[in-house]
Amino acid sequence: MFRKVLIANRGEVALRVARTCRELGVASVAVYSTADRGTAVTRFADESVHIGPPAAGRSYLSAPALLEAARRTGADAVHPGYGFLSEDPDFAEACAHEGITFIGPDWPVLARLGDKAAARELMAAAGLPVLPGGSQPCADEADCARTAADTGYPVIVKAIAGGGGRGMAIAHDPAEISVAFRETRATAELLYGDDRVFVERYLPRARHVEVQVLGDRFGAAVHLGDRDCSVQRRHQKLVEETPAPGLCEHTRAAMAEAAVRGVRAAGLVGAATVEFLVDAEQRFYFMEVNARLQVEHPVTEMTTGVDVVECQLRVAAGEPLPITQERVRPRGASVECRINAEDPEQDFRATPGALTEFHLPSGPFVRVDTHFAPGDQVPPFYDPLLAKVVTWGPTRARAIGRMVRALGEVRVAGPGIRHNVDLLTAVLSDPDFLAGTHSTHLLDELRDRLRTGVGAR
Amino acid sequence: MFRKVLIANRGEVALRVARTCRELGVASVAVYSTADRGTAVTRFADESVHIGPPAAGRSYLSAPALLEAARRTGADAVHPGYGFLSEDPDFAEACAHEGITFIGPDWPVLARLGDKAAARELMAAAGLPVLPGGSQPCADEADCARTAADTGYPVIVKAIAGGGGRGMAIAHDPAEISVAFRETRATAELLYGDDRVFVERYLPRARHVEVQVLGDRFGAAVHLGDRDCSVQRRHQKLVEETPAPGLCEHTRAAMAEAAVRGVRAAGLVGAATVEFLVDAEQRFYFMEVNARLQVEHPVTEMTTGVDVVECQLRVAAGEPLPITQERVRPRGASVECRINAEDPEQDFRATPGALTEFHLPSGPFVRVDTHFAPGDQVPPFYDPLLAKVVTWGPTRARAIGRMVRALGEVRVAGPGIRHNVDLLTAVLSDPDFLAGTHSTHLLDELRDRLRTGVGAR
Amino acid sequence: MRQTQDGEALVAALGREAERLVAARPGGLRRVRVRSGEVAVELEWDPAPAGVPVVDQVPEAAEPAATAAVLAPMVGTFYQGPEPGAAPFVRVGDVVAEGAVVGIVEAMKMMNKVLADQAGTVAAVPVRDGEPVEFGQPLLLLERAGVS
Amino acid sequence: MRQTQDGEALVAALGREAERLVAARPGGLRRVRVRSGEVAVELEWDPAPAGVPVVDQVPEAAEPAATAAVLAPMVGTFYQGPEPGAAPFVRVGDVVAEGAVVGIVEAMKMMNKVLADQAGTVAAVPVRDGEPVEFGQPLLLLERAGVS
Repeated sequence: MFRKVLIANRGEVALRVARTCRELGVASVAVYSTADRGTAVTRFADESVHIGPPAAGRSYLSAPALLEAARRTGADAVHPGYGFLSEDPDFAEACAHEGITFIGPDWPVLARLGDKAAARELMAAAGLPVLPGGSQPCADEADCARTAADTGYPVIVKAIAGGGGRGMAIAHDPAEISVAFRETRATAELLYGDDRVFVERYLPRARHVEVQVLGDRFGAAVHLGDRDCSVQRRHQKLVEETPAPGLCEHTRAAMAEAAVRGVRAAGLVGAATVEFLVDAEQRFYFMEVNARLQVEHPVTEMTTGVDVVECQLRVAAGEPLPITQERVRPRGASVECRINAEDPEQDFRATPGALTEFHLPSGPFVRVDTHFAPGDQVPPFYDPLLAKVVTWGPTRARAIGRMVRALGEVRVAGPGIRHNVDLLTAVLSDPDFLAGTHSTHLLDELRDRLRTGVGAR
Repeated sequence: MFRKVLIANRGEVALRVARTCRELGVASVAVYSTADRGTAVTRFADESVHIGPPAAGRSYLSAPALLEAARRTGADAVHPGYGFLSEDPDFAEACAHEGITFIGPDWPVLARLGDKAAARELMAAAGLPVLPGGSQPCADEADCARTAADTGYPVIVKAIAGGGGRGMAIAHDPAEISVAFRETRATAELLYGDDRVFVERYLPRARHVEVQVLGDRFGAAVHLGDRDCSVQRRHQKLVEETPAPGLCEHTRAAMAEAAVRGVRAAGLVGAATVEFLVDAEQRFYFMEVNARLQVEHPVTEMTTGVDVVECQLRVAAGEPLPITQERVRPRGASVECRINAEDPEQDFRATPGALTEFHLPSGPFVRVDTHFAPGDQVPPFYDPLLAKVVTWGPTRARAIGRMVRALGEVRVAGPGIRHNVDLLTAVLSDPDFLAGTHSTHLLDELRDRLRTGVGAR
Repeated sequence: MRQTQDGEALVAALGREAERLVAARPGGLRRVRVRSGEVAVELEWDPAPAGVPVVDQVPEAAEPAATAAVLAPMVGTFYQGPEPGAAPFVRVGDVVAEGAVVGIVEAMKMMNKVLADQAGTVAAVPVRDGEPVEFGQPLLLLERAGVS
Repeated sequence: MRQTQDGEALVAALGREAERLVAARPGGLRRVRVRSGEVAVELEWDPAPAGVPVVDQVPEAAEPAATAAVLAPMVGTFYQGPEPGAAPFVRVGDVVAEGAVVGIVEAMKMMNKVLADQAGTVAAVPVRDGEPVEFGQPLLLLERAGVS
């Protein structure tokens, strides 16, 4: 096991990783930008280093700053958390060159999985079902239109380098393909400096289901069950749960098996999530691999009892996976709600500011992950996640009931601060959600309803 | 299920019960003394009633006040929590006369189990091993000395009406029996208005192990595994865990089976704990039945996923137990630490006052039960429990490691406030505790060491 | 580490305390000094510009209260008279002596007398006959004799 | 070492606390003093007519607003000269012009020049040659030219 891990991240996930480090007897180093001075992880970790100004480009996204911080503190490994550099093959490679273990897949694996077209090809070759579409980047607009016609409308144009719901556009018919192509290419160039795009069939009312997998250096790979993340705002997840509701057991098993096969084929060491789209006929299609810890990993930890971060540390340190597939026995159901400092009535605009009141739920079968305390500032520079509230129950209904109870205990206030608790509560009482028949459109529909209804805050 | 439950208690357990009520769609009524005005449960519950002055005798121990509160709010059931009137057969009977369901065993069962000699006799008749001793109250001092001699020294003299570690004295040899008899009888008269005592063999370095059981009106009874509560201060538990360490599986199974047999014999409906003493040779002896929710029930909830309070409500409402023995599959290990506002250096003197700082742990596999928030007052009238911190792990070592991490996150401060977090942390790193070979003397030994060692807080 | 955390916690606590004190006494803050052993932070503000009133909350001289409430001694049902439906013990305007029976609180079929804990004139009876009351709920307002 | 770290952390906590208190109460701040044992920094705001505070860091007992720090532009290793072991760019007492190179911070084998962001006389070089520095750490103290 490592002596000292530098956590190349901030916020709740940095604290999450530091906690498991402490539990395993591994020293931890927090890094912070000027805007994050004095945050919870900097107080919790054994050491902390001021790595740059608030702008992420010069702090949490600066490989030189992070590696210098690792070097000066003598860290022998770096945990990248999620977001920022967590899936950056260049950073992973730079770590390797510095003799520091990057806690995640090897950089060539990251590079391959980060190229959406290459990943699609790899998975198709491994026998995973993929959506109809072009497995090569579109050469130009005409090529894109041709591929779209061959694929059959509606289609989605995606950036090769995209991810996290950014760099994609839908074309419902040939009249829309030109705009979709140009917009996606422009966005891709702007966001990733890589303007390549490809085309895939678009499933309008599909469910977003993902499988949590773990792999080690000895070729072992296991899955920890699936998660449904269909409740999204602007392609960003808001409510996640496990197991995914409404899946027949045959589909569930086949999807999990496919995910394990996929990460084996990729030679992936560490934790990853294989994302699928599932249509109304329970057909599933590979979408992408997130080769890192996910925000929503706690629901899987609640049902399986497996500490995903611990597994990441162990396999990165060259240990075999501490569990076998037979010993993974998920129990019950778990739901996570992301509480954000944002205004659902103003297109989810982030609302930074001081948290004069900040009270989170606790008690039976409730887990909370947050790095905030009353009096803290929500900085304007990063994503506005305040806390993740996670509940467990022997059944989905019981887990949801507990979440409703838990959300009722939340008290968040401050000058300018808004939050999404009422919207989350509305999701949890929506008939479609309760029936498990909702799609990724649920939130838009609900928000419209809330807006026209009685004042939601 | 009930429409509305009045919670005849205060503090964290009142909130604990209210939370499950909310989750099950049952309205809850909080009661409060003048000292508890504005506490968490009064804000959380659907209604609250001011029942009396701070003195428990005129509030939480006042059956008339509680029943009037139930009547005026239209509650159809009363949950007594733990302590106060939770095992009072008179209160349970009064509830029955008022047509209000007492969420606990029927009053004749409470009466029988509350008489330690009668309970001993009942359990012996059901085939449970009991310690050598007199199954009848001692007629006088001479009778007590005779029984002690027949039983064999050392012996313990216990009040028939005692419980919770009060009303007992040890005699190591015949020279001590007279004082032990007189002291216990005086205490028993003072505390319980019942001066009857009986004699039992005393096991000097025994472990305190208890089995959580549940029974319904249809004769079904299940156990949820055992708990070890050997870490005690002045006979009050401080650290509890499940499963009990160091038990061979044969003993564990036999003890669980005995506990189920015992509650069946008693006709117990609801939740109860059967307490045993276990000696170094893994022989176990029935000690007493706690016919109510226990403070330490969360560790059992963590390993089994069973909501004990939900089971209490269901069986009290006449439903069958929602689980069968085969479906109870405990997973991993769980530890609970009681964080008290008390001064371990001054014989655990309670330290009431304002909590200017109050930060509790959170994150993976951590549960916290508390009714305090920063700025709250710890009243001087009741027990000084600030919070229960509970952790889970796939192994005992991992659960303990998580607890050490979690306790490291606790920040409690206020004028005059002291706490036991350093002592708890010392327990968790004690070699005997880690080996699971500690006895009920651990804390005294540790406290002496801490006191003479380097500054403990 | 623990030491530092304690120190930091202490400082944070001091800061909060200062904030609380400031909040409790609005206007005209000039100087704040936070000190912990050998470390200290001191803040000083400009004198408030003219036009912004400096409001200091001076506790008003404790004026003897003219009225006092007789409180419910327990949870129960309040009766103004000796039994349900009977004429009330007292009405508004009546003068009562200390220790006089002014009502009944029934709890668990027990009739508990409510006594005036001081002499006075009945100013109001805010609880109606047969209404449930909580502990400490005002049952009667008395204008104290001898206080104008 | 531990002691120093603790002291630094404590002072940092004090600073944060001061910041927080200031942020919570806008306008007209005059003076901030951060002290740890015998070391102290005092900040004083000129009575600015426009309400924009002028911030100067001064050592205690010095005239106001005389020195400024050159801060590390990144995490790395500080060198006083153009390469490890070379003669330093500047020494205490030297007068430097705005934009002059006063040191190097090496990060990932890249040598990054540190420039004086104003003219002045070098009053102190608190970081030794080859010492690791964090972002924002003071590398050089300059006594500002023209301020006596």
